[in-house]
Amino acid sequence: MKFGIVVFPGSNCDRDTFHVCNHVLGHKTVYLWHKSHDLQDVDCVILPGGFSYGDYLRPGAIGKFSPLMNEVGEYADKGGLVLGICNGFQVLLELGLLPGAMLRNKNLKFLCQFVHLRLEDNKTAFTRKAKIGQILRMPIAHFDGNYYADPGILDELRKENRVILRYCDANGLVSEDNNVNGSAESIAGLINKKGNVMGLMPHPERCSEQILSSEDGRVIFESVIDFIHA
Amino acid sequence: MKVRILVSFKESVLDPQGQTVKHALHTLGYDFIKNVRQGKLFEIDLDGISEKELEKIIPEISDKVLTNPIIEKFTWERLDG
Amino acid sequence: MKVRILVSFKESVLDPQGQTVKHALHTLGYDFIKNVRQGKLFEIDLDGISEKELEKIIPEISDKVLTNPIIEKFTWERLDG
Amino acid sequence: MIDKKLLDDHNLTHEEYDRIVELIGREPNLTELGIFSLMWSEHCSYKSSKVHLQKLPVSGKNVIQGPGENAGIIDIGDGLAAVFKIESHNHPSYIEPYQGAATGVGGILRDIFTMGARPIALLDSLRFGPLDKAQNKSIMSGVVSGISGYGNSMGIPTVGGETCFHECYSKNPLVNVFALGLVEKDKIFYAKAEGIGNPVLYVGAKTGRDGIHGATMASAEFGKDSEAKRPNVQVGDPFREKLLMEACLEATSKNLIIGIQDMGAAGLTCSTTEMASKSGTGIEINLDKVPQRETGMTPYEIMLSESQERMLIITGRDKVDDVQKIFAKWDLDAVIIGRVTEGSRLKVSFKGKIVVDIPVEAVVNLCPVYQREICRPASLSMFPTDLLPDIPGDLSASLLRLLSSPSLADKEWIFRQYDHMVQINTAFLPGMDAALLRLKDTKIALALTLDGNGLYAQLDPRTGGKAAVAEACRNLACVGALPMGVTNCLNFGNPEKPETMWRFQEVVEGISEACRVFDIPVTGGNVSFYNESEGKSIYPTPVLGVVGKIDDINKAVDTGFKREGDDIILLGTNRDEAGASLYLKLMHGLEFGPPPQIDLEKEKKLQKFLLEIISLSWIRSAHDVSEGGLAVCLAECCFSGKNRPGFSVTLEENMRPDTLLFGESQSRVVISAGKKEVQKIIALAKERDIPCRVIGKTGGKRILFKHNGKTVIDLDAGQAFSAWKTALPKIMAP
Ligand SMILES: Nc1ncnc2c1ncn2[C@@H]1O[C@H](COP(=O)(O)OP(=O)(O)O)[C@@H](O)[C@H]1O
Ligand SMILES: [Mg+2]
Repeated sequence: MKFGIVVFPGSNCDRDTFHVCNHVLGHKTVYLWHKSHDLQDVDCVILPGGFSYGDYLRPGAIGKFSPLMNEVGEYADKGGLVLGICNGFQVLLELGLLPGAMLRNKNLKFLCQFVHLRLEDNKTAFTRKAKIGQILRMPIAHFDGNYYADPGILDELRKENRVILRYCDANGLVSEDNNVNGSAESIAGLINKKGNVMGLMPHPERCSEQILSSEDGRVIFESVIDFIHA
Repeated sequence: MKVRILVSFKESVLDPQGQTVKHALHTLGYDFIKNVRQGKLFEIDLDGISEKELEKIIPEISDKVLTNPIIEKFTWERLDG
Repeated sequence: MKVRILVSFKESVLDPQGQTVKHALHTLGYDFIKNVRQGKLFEIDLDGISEKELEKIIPEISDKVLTNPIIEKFTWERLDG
Repeated sequence: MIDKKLLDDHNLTHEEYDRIVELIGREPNLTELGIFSLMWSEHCSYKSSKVHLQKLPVSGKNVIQGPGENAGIIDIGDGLAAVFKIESHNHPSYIEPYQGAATGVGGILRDIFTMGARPIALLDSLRFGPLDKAQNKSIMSGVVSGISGYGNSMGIPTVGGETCFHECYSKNPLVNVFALGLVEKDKIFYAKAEGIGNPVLYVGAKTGRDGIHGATMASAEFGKDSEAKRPNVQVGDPFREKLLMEACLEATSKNLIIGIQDMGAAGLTCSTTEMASKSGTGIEINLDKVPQRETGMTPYEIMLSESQERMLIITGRDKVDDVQKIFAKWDLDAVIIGRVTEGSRLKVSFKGKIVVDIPVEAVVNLCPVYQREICRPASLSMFPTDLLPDIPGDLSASLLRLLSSPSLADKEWIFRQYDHMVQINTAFLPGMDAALLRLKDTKIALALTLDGNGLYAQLDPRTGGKAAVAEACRNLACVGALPMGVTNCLNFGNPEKPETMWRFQEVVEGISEACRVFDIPVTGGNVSFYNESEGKSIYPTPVLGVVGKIDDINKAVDTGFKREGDDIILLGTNRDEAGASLYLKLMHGLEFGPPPQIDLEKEKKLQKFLLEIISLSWIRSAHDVSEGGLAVCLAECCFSGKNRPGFSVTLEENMRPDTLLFGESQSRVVISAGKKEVQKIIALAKERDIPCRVIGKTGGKRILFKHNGKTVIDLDAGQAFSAWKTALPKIMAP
């Protein structure tokens, strides 16, 4: 399969994600320059972490206007797989491809650390190789990951099983104490109605190799690969 | 032309920055401060558009670019004339 | 009592935030925008102090807490009567 | 026109002025005077430190570039080179902690990527006043967010550092930032202006009236409001720097550049003159072409501006288009502002007139060099040890107090604000003796550490200098890495005071001696003088940054105990040395010497032995004994271990238990190993003449120390852990 990684001028996890998709997992991977209009026939578009446009205004606020985002929108409409990681997730929210918005972390500080996540649904293209209730250990690194949505939206997400990842403790317990950044309902990752656009704050590309102390992130990429090959 | 746009969180959204400032002021003894809300300020110079266009454009860019309407609201005013 | 304090960088200080917003607005075709400066907005509710104290206290906290006078400046106004 | 006041405002002496007149053969105009004042400032010319710095060993077989360029470079094998440097941003960080620290990060990163290297790591050495004062807390808060704000957006991980607290830093916090980049050995770029006629390109941010020196100048050229117009602290723009970095690296990787230099402190002045001087050429620029952020800027202001996120590039005439295309892709301007000329003069024109015409050499290399007066201070606070205070009744409580003091407590509050994992090379997260970075597609890993101890250097500067090198190298040895190169940041008070200069000389000689013994070259560094407020100086604070390499990353070991039932082994000797310890300072409010003595030859042997047993995969953990002594060291091994196994240790030395537990004798390392290896380790140690003995075992849930049959410390490991873990967050809670 072929991964495409969008490069905004302020992206800084683009090379990391490339490394994992290409060198670690062995799949063809291309960079997609944000000013271009060509998705190069990829099977999955990844919006990587970073600070798309410096993000002084709001994370993703300016990145959403990049020329390539038109194509990404159409691609998603047609059912193409789009994965937003961290800043990529923030861009997807600003684009309206996923509902809700991000606020500053509740302690008003940037947070870089490993967290535990509970996997809530494995019937998606992004999680089919995982088990429901599986606990993943992955790093987060963000200033604005405090997920917010109107109560109506939260209801809908719950009813439609669209929350994919929640912050929890090592035993899978979801509680306010383990909700590092203050997200509504401890949401760390969610998916759109059609099931082809997912966003998550944790960084799977930072934990896909033994040497980096966790390989729990691989399951996300491997699910995508499995889905495309199925 | 010069306009000022003020952006703040909607009432329903918590404003932890404002809370922190309030807390800091209380520790310094300013305990008569009841509430603080923090927001953003934009001052924009424009040129070569009509008054009517201005009335249309400022809300447009505020809505599209300067705020995220899910969490923020804005007001604006002319600074000149 | 309710006051509004507006904080922004001094004129000669680089304002990277305003610059990136301006740049973004230009790419979206709003090229009649000549300049953007971004700052902070504070809305404060107070209680139990006199008008005279207010006149003293708002500049004081603006100077001490809300800004770093080396790079920032502020203005303030009453929002109620 | 040029009077005493004007010279004072420019920090130039009368003699220096006379020398300028002699060198250029006439009176300088104001702009020229400004240029000289900048380039002849302590910061740029090293006029007070030069004679001493010459003693540092700078060569070695792996050195590709020693001191003198933007950063030092060493060959790390596999066709790769490591480019690294440390820089201080102390003064701006006191005035505006966030922006001061942020622009410090920006500056050091430019030093790295101008050489064609992609930065892969930052480390920060921070010193603040005690955290019981609100102002110190807010300085620390601001500095940490500033580093985080800039480094994180750039996507450069801040993988380690050190943070200490002492009253002497209350009005003079220290912010030293280290950066390291990687480059292919044959793709290194230097600051040079070669090829007569070649264009000079200005790239990056526009120039404003940022940080112009001689700020209090009351000359006719400036209006009344000029004070307010010239802020001395710049605001950083990490996004623009990210664009600049990507564009520069793209241009260097495509070989489109001849020479490149960043414009940080001393801006256009420094970059033009230094590049020309290195190539023996002249340079000509037209200030009307310089992109400007503000209107009405004078030549003086444009030449002296310290606006950030700018670079100067020399390229071939046929390459200008390609360079401009790359910068346009990254939304940056690249403007031709001049050209390389024959001869060796800097010529600057403005509105059709020549406003500067001076010899480049005079500006760059002919600044007077001072052999400043030196005087050993009368009192160095050396007290005989029989004046030691009574031994505290409850040493468990003493250990808890040490563990929860800001200097020794867990620093996660700081490093979790730094993105320390981006670029996915961070094999050891912060919290270990050294940061460990894997190099993708190789088996090699780089180990990095920063170290220094102001109190040692205050009480005995020579020992302080030696100990800083020794400890930094020991930190590397603890993870299994061989030290390859050193950079250093020397933070001192006013060099015009003979006592400061004595300390400076002693520290530098201590560092030199240690580097010679360990056979590691100094590839660069930075001197920060005038860290004084209200007549009070900081303690002399040398900060050493050491870069090491481990050939097989799978061999690396970390600090934490791994299993229950492992033997705990002490390498080195516990000596009766309480002087200069953090224990005396924190528990008894005493600061006196002498600091622990160091035998460099023994230290070298110890480190060599450690590297040997690590490469044989005989040990499971290693941690050096430093501030807080043996007790704190062992507690840290427990805290960073998986499941935090407790331990029990038995000591038999005949000395005061507090000195034994908390004294800071040098050249000691605590390791843990399984049964099978212990005998081998002891046998080899004997052969290598290394003091080595089993002092205890891991396991259980308690932290236990016995001394001559008596239990002297008995703590619940979990309770001790949480005291250490929560101390800083509690203090810093809003
Ligand atoms: N300012 C800082 N930034 C990043 N990491 C830090 C900072 N201060 C301390 N640390 C980390 O905390 C750990 C303990 O630091 P320290 O006690 O100075 O170690 P050592 O005594 O071994 O030199 C180290 O891993 C260090 O990298
Ligand atoms: Mg150490």
